[in-house]
Amino acid sequence: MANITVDGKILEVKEGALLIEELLANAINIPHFCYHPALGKDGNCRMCMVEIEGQKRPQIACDTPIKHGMIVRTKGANIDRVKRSILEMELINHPVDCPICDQAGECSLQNYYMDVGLYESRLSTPKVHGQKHVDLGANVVLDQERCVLCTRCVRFTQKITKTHELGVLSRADHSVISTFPNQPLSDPYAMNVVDLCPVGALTSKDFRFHKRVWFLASEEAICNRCARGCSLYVDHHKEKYKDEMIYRYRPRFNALVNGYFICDVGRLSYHQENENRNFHPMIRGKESEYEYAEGKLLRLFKRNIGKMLLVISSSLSLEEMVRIKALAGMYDATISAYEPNRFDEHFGDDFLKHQDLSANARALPLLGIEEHCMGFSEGFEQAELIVFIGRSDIDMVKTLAYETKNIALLYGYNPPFCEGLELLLPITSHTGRAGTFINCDGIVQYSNCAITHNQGHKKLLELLAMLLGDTLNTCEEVWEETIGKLEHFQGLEFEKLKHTAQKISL
Amino acid sequence: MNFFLALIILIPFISSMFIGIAYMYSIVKSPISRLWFTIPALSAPMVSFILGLVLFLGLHNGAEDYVYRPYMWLSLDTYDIYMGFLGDKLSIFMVLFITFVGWLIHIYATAYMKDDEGYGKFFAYFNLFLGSMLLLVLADGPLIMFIGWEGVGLCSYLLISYYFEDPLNVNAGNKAFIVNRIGDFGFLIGLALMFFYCAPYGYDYITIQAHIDSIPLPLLYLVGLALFIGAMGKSAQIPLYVWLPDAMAGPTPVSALIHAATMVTAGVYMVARFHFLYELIPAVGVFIAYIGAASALFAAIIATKQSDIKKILAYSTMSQLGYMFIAVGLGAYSTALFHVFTHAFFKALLFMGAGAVIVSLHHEQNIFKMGGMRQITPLVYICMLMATLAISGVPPFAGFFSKDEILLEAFASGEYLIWAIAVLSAVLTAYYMFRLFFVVFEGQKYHHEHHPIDVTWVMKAPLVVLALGSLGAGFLGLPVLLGGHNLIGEWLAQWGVRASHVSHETEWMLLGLNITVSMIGIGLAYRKFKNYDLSKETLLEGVVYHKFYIDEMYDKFFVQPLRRLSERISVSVDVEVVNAFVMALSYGFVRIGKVIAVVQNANVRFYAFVMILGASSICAYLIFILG
Amino acid sequence: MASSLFSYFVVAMVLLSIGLVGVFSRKNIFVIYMSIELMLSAVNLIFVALSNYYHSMASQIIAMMVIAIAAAEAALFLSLIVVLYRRKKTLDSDMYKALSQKETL
Amino acid sequence: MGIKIVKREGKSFKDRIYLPAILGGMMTTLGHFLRNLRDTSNIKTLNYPEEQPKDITSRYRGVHRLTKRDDGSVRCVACFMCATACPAECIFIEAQEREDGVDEKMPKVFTIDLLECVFCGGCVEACPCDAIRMDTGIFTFVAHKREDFLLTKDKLLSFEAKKEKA
Amino acid sequence: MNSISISIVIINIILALLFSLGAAPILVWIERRVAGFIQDRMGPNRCHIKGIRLGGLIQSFADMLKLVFKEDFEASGIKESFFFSLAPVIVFCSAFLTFMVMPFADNLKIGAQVFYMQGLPIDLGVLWFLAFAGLSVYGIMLGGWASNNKYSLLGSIRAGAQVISYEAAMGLSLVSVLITYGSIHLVDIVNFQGKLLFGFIPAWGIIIQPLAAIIFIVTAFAEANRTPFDIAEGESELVGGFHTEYSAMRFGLFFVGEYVAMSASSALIVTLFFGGYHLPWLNTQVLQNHITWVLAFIMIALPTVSFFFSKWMFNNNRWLEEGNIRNRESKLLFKVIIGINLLVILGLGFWLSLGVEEIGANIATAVIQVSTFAIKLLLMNFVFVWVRWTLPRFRYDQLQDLGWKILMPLAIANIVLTATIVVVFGV
Amino acid sequence: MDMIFLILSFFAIAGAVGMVLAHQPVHSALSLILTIIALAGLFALLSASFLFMVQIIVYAGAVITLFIFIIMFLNVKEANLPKEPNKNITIFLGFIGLLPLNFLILKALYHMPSKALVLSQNGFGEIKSLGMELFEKWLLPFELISILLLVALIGAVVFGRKEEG
Repeated sequence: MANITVDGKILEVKEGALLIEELLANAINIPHFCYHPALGKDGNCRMCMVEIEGQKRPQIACDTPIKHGMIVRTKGANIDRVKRSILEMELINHPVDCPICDQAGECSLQNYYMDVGLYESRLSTPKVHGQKHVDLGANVVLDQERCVLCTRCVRFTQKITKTHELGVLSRADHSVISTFPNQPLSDPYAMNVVDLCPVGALTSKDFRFHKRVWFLASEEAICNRCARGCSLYVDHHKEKYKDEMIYRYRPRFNALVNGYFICDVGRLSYHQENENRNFHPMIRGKESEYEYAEGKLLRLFKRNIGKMLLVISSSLSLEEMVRIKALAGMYDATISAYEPNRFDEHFGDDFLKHQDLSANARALPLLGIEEHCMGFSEGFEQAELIVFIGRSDIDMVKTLAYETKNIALLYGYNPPFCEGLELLLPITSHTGRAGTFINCDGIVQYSNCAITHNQGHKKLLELLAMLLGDTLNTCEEVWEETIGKLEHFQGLEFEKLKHTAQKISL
Repeated sequence: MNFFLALIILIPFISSMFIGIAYMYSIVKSPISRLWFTIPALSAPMVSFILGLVLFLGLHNGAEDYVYRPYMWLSLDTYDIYMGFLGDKLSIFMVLFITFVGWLIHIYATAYMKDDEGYGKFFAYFNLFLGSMLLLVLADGPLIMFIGWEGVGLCSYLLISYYFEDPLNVNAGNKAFIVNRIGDFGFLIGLALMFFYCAPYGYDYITIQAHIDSIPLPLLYLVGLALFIGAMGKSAQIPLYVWLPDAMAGPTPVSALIHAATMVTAGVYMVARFHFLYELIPAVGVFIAYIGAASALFAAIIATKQSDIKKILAYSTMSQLGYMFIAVGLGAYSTALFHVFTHAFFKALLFMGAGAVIVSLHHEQNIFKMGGMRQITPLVYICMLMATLAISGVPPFAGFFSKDEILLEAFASGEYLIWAIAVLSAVLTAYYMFRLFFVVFEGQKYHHEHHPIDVTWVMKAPLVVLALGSLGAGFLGLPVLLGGHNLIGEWLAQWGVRASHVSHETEWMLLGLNITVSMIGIGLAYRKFKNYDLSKETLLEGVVYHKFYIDEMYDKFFVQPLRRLSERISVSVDVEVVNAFVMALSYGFVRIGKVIAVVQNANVRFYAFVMILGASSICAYLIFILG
Repeated sequence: MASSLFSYFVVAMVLLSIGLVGVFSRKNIFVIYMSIELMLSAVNLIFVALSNYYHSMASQIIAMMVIAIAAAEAALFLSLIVVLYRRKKTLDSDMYKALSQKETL
Repeated sequence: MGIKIVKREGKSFKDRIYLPAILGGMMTTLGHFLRNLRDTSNIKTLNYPEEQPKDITSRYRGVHRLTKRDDGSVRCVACFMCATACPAECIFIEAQEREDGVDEKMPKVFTIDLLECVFCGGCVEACPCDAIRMDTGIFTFVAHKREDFLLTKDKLLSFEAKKEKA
Repeated sequence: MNSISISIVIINIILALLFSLGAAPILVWIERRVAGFIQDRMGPNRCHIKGIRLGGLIQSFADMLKLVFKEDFEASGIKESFFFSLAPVIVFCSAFLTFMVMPFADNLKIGAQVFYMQGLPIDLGVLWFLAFAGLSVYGIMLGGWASNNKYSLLGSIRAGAQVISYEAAMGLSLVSVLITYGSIHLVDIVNFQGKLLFGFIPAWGIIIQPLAAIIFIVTAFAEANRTPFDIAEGESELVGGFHTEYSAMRFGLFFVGEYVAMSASSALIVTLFFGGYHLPWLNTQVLQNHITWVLAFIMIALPTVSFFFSKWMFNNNRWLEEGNIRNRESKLLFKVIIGINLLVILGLGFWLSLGVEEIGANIATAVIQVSTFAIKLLLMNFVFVWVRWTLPRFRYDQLQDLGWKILMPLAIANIVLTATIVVVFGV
Repeated sequence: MDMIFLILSFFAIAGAVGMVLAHQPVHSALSLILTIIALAGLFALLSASFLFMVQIIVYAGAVITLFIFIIMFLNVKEANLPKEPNKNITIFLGFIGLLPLNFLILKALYHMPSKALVLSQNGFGEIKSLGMELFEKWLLPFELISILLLVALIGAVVFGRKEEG
């Protein structure tokens, strides 16, 4: 450990680490473009200048190892002048088209200009123009004019994906980022460069012009596309007179699970939360009122005590699973989480994508829920009512004995068909409710409820509470009542878990 | 004047209560001047002493024994037990020095405790202690005495664990109390046996003495032994001595009071009080003497290797008590009481001197961290020197005469083994006392950690008085041999002196021997403790240092097995047998209750409904009847 | 003769019975209270009828005092209900069992 | 020193019983009433449909309009600044990619809900492109249906600035 | 039951209807015009029938017509349709019933028969007013509750609390008044006020019991839910309060009910504190004895008043466009006034020349007293309107403070004071 | 007379039944008003005019208003009302249970001397006589009632104040 003085404040930091790391770790604002914790230093942007006592000139913080007793200044007239000069340099050829730039609102350049720039332009020569709209492939669009050439994107393809698709072309003020001829950006993590880009040079075709970022509210959640369960931010907004919509997923840093990145498939999986949603309860193919359908569900359960099979999705949250188990106990039903299409070998890779597509399958054995075909078949034989919860692969029932069984479906999305269903009751989708999930490595994560739709459909937990006749409507209550008392979750504190992922032994 | 007896006891009690209330007031309401505590605390023993003196003079002028029975205490079927006080020569003698020495200790304590927050509390206990001891001494019967006996035990417990913030002190208090309980158990058995036989006639000493024959002889042995067990507990004899060293946990004035004037002498007094009983069973007396001798030697040996100044003094007390029991056991009660008397002076002085040293060294108790105290507290040095000389049996100090008399008694009784042990103990006594003395007052200064201060005159004045007492008290019992009259012996003639049949030559010889023995001890101490090195410690010395591992043995052979047994019982028997039975019962009741509780559902509407139904049924019945 | 004393008694008895039934058959604390008020009114009717019958003002005065007491009772009862409802969030009188069980209000 | 002692008003008995103040107020209103009852000609009321207001200035904030570029296309680039600044949230914009090469971005939908608008002028202040103005001088906007109060992009583009009277 | 008594009863009922129901449109008109003039506006003046505007009075009738014929719809959120419809009826009926016991004139003696000049000849007097004024709040509460709308519910809750609070103060202020008058019968009360104090001051309640008068007037404002106590409506906070969801004639009933309640309150105030149907210094006895002179005075006074009124009318009753049909109105009205004058003067002169008998004197007295009462009522209503357009609305806590902490103690103190004076001086 | 009595009794009983049966407390309270007003009418029929007014002023005007006020103030949602699935059954059972009681009492009363109760003449039931009786013979109870009201007032205030902390 070493003690350094930053702006008169003494910090205890690691000796030999990069200065910028420790400054950022201590929440000291230090402008930077090219440095990124996942990509390391590069030292080309010169934005992170600090004054170090004993050095003649200001130094870049991202390439300065820490020594004991260093005295660092990040503010002051001198350093502001330096920063302002560098910004002026960066902005010489910048088009300053913030009104139409997607990055406006989360743009480093904009922020730094607001912090230290604020000068009148002294430029009289015409700006060097580049191409405004270069399609790099894989949903990424490049605006060469706005680029500050920090090369984060280039280093991403070199260090992280190792696909080496991007490079810097030309010299001096004509330098641009570019792909190689006939080799578009195509790797499955390509859209991370949009997040990496500190300015509006790289934008996502998927998000481009859909919403200004300052309207968006972020909620911490996790991806349920595969068993990895990457942490992400759900950026959503409820426009006036319209329903709440998700506009994008952004990776959320989580050292245990995904680091700084997520895959493109997961990133784009928000579309299913916006589209393909079903809000209308149906009873025997006819639309119905929600309250009535709820009552119908309760009646169905009460009428079929001991003759029920609950087919649950293994992507349900831990709380829901626990409650469903209690429900099965109460109504003497069989549970099965058998899913024939759970694994997809082609999907998995060795970075973030996992071949198991179920978000919470690790919880099944913990709770003792049957997930094999055998159990399903046995339950199926005895059951008269088959309730699908959170999944819609009712085809497999259809092929077996569609006519003789009643099927109820609690599902957040459009089911493949509705005819012949005894009951179809919409529930909130993945982002519409909170829950805890265990990922493929046994890491428990909490996902917040991000969006609330206008339609009055309920959360699955609320429905379950109604069926169980108690009031455990929220995750907190379920944890307090049941999960917290389970053997595997003894040491976990729910309040802590809400903010930090924790590993448990499986 | 008979009611003076009651006054002597009541005054400390009342003052204790007053101080206690004043102390409560000072805590709950607002702090009040310390004089509210000091004045009653000091005046109570003084008034008692004066009253005692008046009674003493009365007795001296040939009055009858005072008996004062204010009211009937218990009326058990046919036995009436009075609250009665007896003021004969023995008890008044005890009262005198208890109150006098106690008063000095009180004065000393006002200075010693002056910085303590619980000043008032302390003196409330202190006066209570004194009162209890006076009750013990002045009681006219065993039952009243037992009240005082237990009161003394209680106060010792309170005072030993006075600094109750430290669990060690509380443990020490507990230990004293529990060990005393064991002794008290024996004492109670003895009392009960006596009561069984003597109560029909009355249960005071005089009646018991008159009707002692009604107890069968074998039982008499049992009674004697049982009572002696009580004395063992109170007076710290083998094997019930273990509490005494630990009792040093209390403030030093407490130690002084316990050791000099009050508690530990209770055993001796009790045996002397029941002299008529023990005279009938001389074998028990010899047994007592042997126990006493063993205690004397044992304690003396332990004391040679202790480093805590107060513990050394505690063991010396035990050793001296051993002497007293030698005398008592051999029937020389007056001799024993003479030693009690002299011992009160020099032991109080020793403790208070030690206390002064401790105070001046900011509560350092290890003698090896003292040294060179002579320059700092010269007066204390002189007083301590006199006390040390007295306890070592150097003429003309008080201890010499009493100890000499005991040795004489032992020699004369023919129990030469006891005598030999006593002499050996005397050597050791002189040795360890001077060891303490040299280490503390001579030698290297070892207090660079502290800045020693001289103590105040309030502390010194009692020391001086006691020093004079240690010097002069012996002359009250100056043997005939040396041209004295043995005033104490005469005063307590009723409690007989048996050593008159030894020839003068023998007496002289023994006297010389005693002086020689003391000198040897002093010499040894002087030689050894000029340059003492703690590291050279042999195995035996280690054993001695650890007090022969007696505490550990107690722990190993009594405490642990008992604890294991109770644990086993609590686990198996209690849970599986007792609990099962109880649980089965309760389970049954609960089941029945649950069935019945259906109607007690706290639903007022239901109650109303049932009520209406009842009314309706009655109405229906009426309609049915009336047609 | 429908409006005889007896017929007034019949009406009063019916009202009283309805009140009684209301007290022990309804859970809603409001309805219970209203049933009590109903019983008071029924008794008032008897008083007034007897007043007319005996041509005595005394029973009318008693009826008036009953009304006054009912008003006082209303004030207390309603403030009690408000307090209870604030704490328990229910009007179910069966839930107000704090005195019978180990539970706080 | 620098302390100025201000007399507390409203604490005197006269103030506390309110009645004098109330009566005073009532006298005032009665005075107005009687004056106007005696002679109605003092009243300044405009008989609106028959009489029109004559004092609408150029800075009067009327109904909005969208300005055009020289080539007649919409000047707005859908930067959402007006929607962000709007306190009544009555501006609804959807952006789209602009294909004609003039700029990158343009509004697909630009709607102002006049029923919600408070005519504060915040949008005009916020616009970085001078694309929205409130200089039409229209102070009444009458319609029969709620939908008619939604000014669409086309309608906003069709308004012209009020001509200043020379 | 002879024809005279039947006709008197019918006349009474017609008068009561006229004063309550019939007054409503006029009150609405007064309210709007007074508001306009107070605020330097015109108020309604456009509506006309063939050019006849009557200073905008026609607007009220047009509004009434509109309310009657408007589509009467219920919002879909309203679950309690029955109570929703019942609420305005309760308000209207209780307000109307309240008015029924007001005496319009002294007991009319025709031959041997004595007739109460009240809509309902019940001698419960003040108590009746208290009872039904209290009931009207049910309408408001029920309406607000049945609307299933939080504004309405809030309004009705406020109304409930307000009425309960102010009814206490009102009842207590009445007690001292009743002690003074020694009766609860309104006719007795009015006749008491017909006396003279010290021989020259009319013994009106406002003079004898000023404190009770002030308290009662204030609480009457509150009971009638008029500004500054109209927090139940509170349009600036609660949109429309209890009647937010109402439209058409159901709203109309609320509307009319409010004015009837106001009228009833005015009537009671007039009866209790402003001498009721008595002209000052001219009580029933005096009038009956000097009826000839009174009639003669009227014959002279009426043309004089008409002259000044016409002059004022020609001054102010103009429409801005020349030649508009509305500009002919003044001339027409002038003709009508002249006609009425002629009729009255001729009729009276004829009657006087025939000689006035006792029955005639009694009837004439009654007519004069009814007119007096009507004028006093109108003036009191004007005060209600006047206060409304002068004072702002109370904040709710201030309102309760005023009711419980000021008016109630004052009323109690007044009772004690009055009782003491009555007991000591034996008045 | 009889007709009026019958109509008023019918309304009184109907209101009471409605009160017991209604699920919503507001409905109950409104039904109770019907009963109260019908009872007031019966009082008037028994020529107790002051009680008639008092019944309307105090009961209908104040107590039930307060009641409805509190009901609305609490604004209990339908879902929060107590669930009473067996309400009608218990009410029916209660009536069955009460039948013997009523029957017995009415049987006893039947033997009372029967006499038509009519509107009395010569001032019986007037407010004045009631007041004289009240303030001459019943003064102490009257004062006690006033103290009771005061106590109730204070009690209500103490209960109803905001919980501290």
